Amino acid sequence: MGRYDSKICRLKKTEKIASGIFDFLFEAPDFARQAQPGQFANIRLPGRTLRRPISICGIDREGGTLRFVFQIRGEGTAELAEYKAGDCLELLAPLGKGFPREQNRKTLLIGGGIGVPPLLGAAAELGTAAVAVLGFRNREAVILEEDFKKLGAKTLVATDDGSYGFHGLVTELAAKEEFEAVFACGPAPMLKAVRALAEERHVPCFLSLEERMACGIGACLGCATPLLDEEGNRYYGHVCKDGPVFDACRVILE
Amino acid sequence: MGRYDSKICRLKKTEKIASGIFDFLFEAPDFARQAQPGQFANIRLPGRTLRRPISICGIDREGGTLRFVFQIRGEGTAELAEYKAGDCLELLAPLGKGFPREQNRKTLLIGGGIGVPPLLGAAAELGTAAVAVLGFRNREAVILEEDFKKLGAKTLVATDDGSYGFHGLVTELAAKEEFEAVFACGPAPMLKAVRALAEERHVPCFLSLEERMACGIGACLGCATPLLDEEGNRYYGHVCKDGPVFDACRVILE
Amino acid sequence: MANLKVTVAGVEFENPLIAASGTFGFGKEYSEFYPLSALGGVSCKGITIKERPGNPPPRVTEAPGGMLNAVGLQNPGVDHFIEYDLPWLSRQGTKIIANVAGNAPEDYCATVEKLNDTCVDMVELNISCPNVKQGGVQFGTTCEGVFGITSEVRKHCKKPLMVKLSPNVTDISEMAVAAESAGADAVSMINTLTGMRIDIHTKRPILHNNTGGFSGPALLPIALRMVWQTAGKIKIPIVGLGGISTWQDAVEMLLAGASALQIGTVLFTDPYAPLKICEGLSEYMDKNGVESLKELTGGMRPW
Amino acid sequence: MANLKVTVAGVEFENPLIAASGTFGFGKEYSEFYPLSALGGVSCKGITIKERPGNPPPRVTEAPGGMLNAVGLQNPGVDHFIEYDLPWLSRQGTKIIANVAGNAPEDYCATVEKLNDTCVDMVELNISCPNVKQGGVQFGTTCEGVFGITSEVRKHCKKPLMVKLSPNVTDISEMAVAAESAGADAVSMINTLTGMRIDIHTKRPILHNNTGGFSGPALLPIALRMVWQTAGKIKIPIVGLGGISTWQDAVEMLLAGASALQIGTVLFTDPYAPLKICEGLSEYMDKNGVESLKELTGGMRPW
Ligand SMILES: Cc1cc2nc3c(=O)[nH]c(=O)nc-3n(C[C@H](O)[C@H](O)[C@H](O)COP(=O)(O)OP(=O)(O)OC[C@H]3O[C@@H](n4cnc5c(N)ncnc54)[C@H](O)[C@@H]3O)c2cc1C
Ligand SMILES: Cc1cc2nc3c(=O)[nH]c(=O)nc-3n(C[C@H](O)[C@H](O)[C@H](O)COP(=O)(O)OP(=O)(O)OC[C@H]3O[C@@H](n4cnc5c(N)ncnc54)[C@H](O)[C@@H]3O)c2cc1C
Ligand SMILES: Cc1cc2nc3c(=O)[nH]c(=O)nc-3n(C[C@H](O)[C@H](O)[C@H](O)COP(=O)(O)O)c2cc1C
Ligand SMILES: Cc1cc2nc3c(=O)[nH]c(=O)nc-3n(C[C@H](O)[C@H](O)[C@H](O)COP(=O)(O)O)c2cc1C
Ligand code: FES
Ligand code: FES
Repeated sequence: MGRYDSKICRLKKTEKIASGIFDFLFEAPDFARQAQPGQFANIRLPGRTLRRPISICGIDREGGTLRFVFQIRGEGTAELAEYKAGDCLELLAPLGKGFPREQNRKTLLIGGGIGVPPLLGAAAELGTAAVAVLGFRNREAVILEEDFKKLGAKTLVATDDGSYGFHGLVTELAAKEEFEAVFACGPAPMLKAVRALAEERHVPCFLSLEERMACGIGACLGCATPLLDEEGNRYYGHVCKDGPVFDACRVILE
Repeated sequence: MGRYDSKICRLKKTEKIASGIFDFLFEAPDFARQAQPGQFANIRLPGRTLRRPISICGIDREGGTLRFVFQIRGEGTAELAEYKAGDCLELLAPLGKGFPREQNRKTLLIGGGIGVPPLLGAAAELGTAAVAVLGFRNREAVILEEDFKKLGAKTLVATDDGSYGFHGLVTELAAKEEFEAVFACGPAPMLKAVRALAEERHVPCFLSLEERMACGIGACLGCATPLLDEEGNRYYGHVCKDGPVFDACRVILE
Repeated sequence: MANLKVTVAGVEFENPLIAASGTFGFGKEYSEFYPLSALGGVSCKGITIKERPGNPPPRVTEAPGGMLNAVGLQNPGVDHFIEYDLPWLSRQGTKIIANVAGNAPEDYCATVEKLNDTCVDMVELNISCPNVKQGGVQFGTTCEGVFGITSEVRKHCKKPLMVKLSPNVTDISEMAVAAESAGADAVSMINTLTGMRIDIHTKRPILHNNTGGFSGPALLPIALRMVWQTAGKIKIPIVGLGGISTWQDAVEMLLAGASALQIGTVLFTDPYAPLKICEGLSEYMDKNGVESLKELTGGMRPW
Repeated sequence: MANLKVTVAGVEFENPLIAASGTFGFGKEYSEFYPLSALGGVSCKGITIKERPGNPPPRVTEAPGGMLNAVGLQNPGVDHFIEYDLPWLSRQGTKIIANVAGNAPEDYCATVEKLNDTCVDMVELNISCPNVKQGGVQFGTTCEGVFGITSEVRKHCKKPLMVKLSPNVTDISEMAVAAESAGADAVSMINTLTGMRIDIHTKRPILHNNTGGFSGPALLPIALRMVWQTAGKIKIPIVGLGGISTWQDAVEMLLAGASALQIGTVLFTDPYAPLKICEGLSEYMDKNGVESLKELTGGMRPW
């Protein structure tokens, strides 16, 4: 197998973990061996032209499984949610560049909503070096809190309506913490605030971005995202190949 | 409900009864109440634009079920074959004009291959007045023989290679029988020979035809088939509305 | 429930959903599912001056994202339509659009003249049917052709006149401009894209006419682009069609610039689609405080 | 295994499957799946005289039966291509087609001149890319435009020259005739059909370019019709593309009149599609006693 491949994988477990949010475990030993936290898979849906990119949320190298947590956001993800344990789907994986892998730095993992799952893989590597600050709409929308805790991360939850944990923005909650690096995933306004926080603290910051994709491997140039090069000139990079995780100081958030 | 309707029906039982041939039983009480032998249903397949027409093979009015036996002949029927008991599909039924319903005449039911299932409903009404002559490629392809027998029909089987029953054409085998009417379904060359046989015997003959369909109800004029009117002029009738069962003397077989 | 009324060329439709010509016959078959008053209108199967037998079968087949048809304008002729089909249809409480086709300008003119004194609400000029070997298509693919046939028919037609445009052209907006300047009251767009499928066993085209018109969901992006491209160039209203299958598709079509909608192929997939689309539109309007569909027409903001 | 070789404009391809321009980059990414020698050839991402940034995102989206793209010819420019991309690609054992685009005839001519002394096997003139606002599309939609640009480029091009035709025209066969009479060695057809989708929440087109090119399975019937319609009118070979996804589709395209094939969008659905199509073609040939694919080209018998 090259750096990535497309293979039919069997679903080992599927679970609905919140309203419209699903947790899928695939048997995928080859992919699990190669995958890195922050990478993603391109999932083929029968009858559909384009695959759906979903971040790898958990990697079990011994168990030979990959975990994905996704939200129904349109027709494709609604179809995906219909699959059950025992069914097979074709995955193109592992794709893209994940989070940097220096285990010793105290790292803030900061995610909003369906931006939370991509951070879990990083938490697994960081162990107690991770501070996970997770934001959700309300109590019902909270996912993966226990998973982060089990991995050793200091785990804090914020909700928009205060129905659980801290009442307010994740960035407000995170501002009370100490950290030497930041990994973030979530909606653009959140990412902007996270980047500002990291700049304030003078710590490196990495953001996981989304863009509509076709090939998923860097061939079609479909998933362009504006970036700054070393001299500060604007150019188009590609989320599937150059990302989805980017150094925050290179990213142009619009 | 009007003369027909489109409803989601649950599959009660599915079975593979020969290589590439499937037997589906749907819970469809309203349709079962109205359906006549020789009519068909237009089955919707998720993600597909056109429904697939399949003849009603059995009608259980008390049990509230409709039975269909179909063969994989392309992508749509291959998808259909994947469905299992408990799954739901949308049926537009009952459609078209079935076989005439005079129970007292000794009637030859003559079918070839996947042309056999549409005749079973007529056998149920005819009871011992039916003589079923069923043709198949070989022993492995034989279907529904026991079903015809159970309904009281004198049941004879012919195979092309002689591996079961009579070695030869169904029409050769049927020529040995006595009958006052003929109902037939199968490939065009067989239908031609059947019509010739009926003409020889001076008995009425009804053929069930196939044509590619869109609406299934007579609105789109998609399923045209050339017919002769009472004065012998050629015109286009429509298999879904004027048929699928036609008086053989009106049909132009090409 | 929101107000779904729309007005096109002076004709008021109870809702924007009109059954597309050729997919709904003269309405009888679909009235088994629901009263036809559930539809804003019905565009009848294309009618010609004389009865036409249509093409030999096969006439339809599926293709990814849609289907091909080459029915070839089978119809009983305008006299039969007026005598036998129209009376029933006119009692169903829906607006009636007579889709008119022909081989020569004289045919079109004679047909619309016969319709002048009927209760038909609107005439839709089918100058774009790609299935008739002579005539038909040629009127629809040049500006001169569109202008010529439209102005001829205009002289004879007392009903509101809508011209149905073919997508098989380099610039459909030019055809719309030609129709407008020839006196059309509205345009409907788009008709089918000409396509073909081949049986690899017999090595023959699947359709007996060799080619056929592609319709269905995959047509939507093409239709949206064409409607948008045209909406900026004409003042008369556009009735948008081509691949509309869901209420979301319907909203897109309105936003692109359509004042009313037609739906065809989706009826084969789901005869109840128009009811579902109306319901979805109505909920969307309520949720978004849209009081009249007019507010949506052309509401797309390009980048 | 049957002999899958085909020759187009003097270039011999090991098999008829060529990756379509813009869907395969310069080959590196797909070489993770299989050696590129598994393909007959690769048509590279459209190259221009200078580097181009391409359009702002979103650039792609799904649509029923296919997808829309508005990449906008992002490419590193011909010099970079020759220096950095071509050397690796030329060692992969597959034929290389340079797809050339531009805003003005001078750009095209300068670009093909730079390619003359490289190992590129063929030049494909992209006069049909619908995404570049100026230039590009205008060459491809009139006979004069096609003739003009093709004959200009012909003067400067020492490689076999293939012209890629746009389906967004009234009669594509006229464009093919114009390309042939201007000296093209082959035509490839079809490029994408221009379409649009709208986000009903933001009321903005989904693609930042407003419109984009529709590609994928639903394009096949249109492409087959156009290839068939063109095959009878020109003597130079046709490379057929548009929606080919299965070996059956490939056979249809050959029967319609294509001498070789390109596949694009299906690679996104299944990167292994070309291998599966080759296998299927080979089995079909064995089963039907077809010794050379040439026997299939144009083998369709119309009704
Ligand atoms: C690198 C990456 C990682 C992702 N990880 C996750 C994850 O872990 N969990 C999760 O729930 N979602 C994730 N997403 C978002 C997910 O891909 C989209 O929600 C999904 O593609 C929507 O498909 P749909 O058919 O339901 O929506 P539709 O809107 O019907 O899709 C139409 C088209 O647009 C594309 N599209 C729509 N929204 C997005 C989007 N936000 N990002 C990319 N493509 C989009 C679809 O893929 C499809 O091609 C990720 C996206 C990217 C790019
Ligand atoms: C009135 C009627 C009753 C039928 N009853 C039965 C039955 O009881 N059992 C059974 O196995 N088959 C029956 N058929 C045939 C069945 O409809 C086709 O085999 C089926 O439509 C093929 O679909 P596909 O997607 O597998 O094939 P594809 O070739 O992939 O289909 C492509 C398109 O052509 C149409 N098509 C292809 N072959 C036929 C055909 N022979 N008849 C009609 N449409 C076709 C399909 O519906 C589809 O729209 C009947 C057909 C008709 C018209
Ligand atoms: C079976 C069939 C028959 C058609 N007949 C006609 C016709 O007689 N006159 C006409 O103007 N359009 C005809 N059309 C085109 C449709 O009215 C419509 O323009 C086209 O199908 C696109 O819309 P859709 O994708 O919603 O079906 C026909 C379409 C189909 C599928
Ligand atoms: C993402 C994408 C980018 C494309 N870029 C180009 C290009 O640069 N030059 C070109 O001639 N065609 C380009 N095309 C068109 C394809 O080469 C091809 O003509 C079209 O996609 C139809 O084939 P398909 O249905 O097999 O994809 C592009 C298509 C896609 C999907
Ligand atoms: S999706 Fe093709 S380059 Fe990123
Ligand atoms: S399928 Fe529409 S008329 Fe028969």
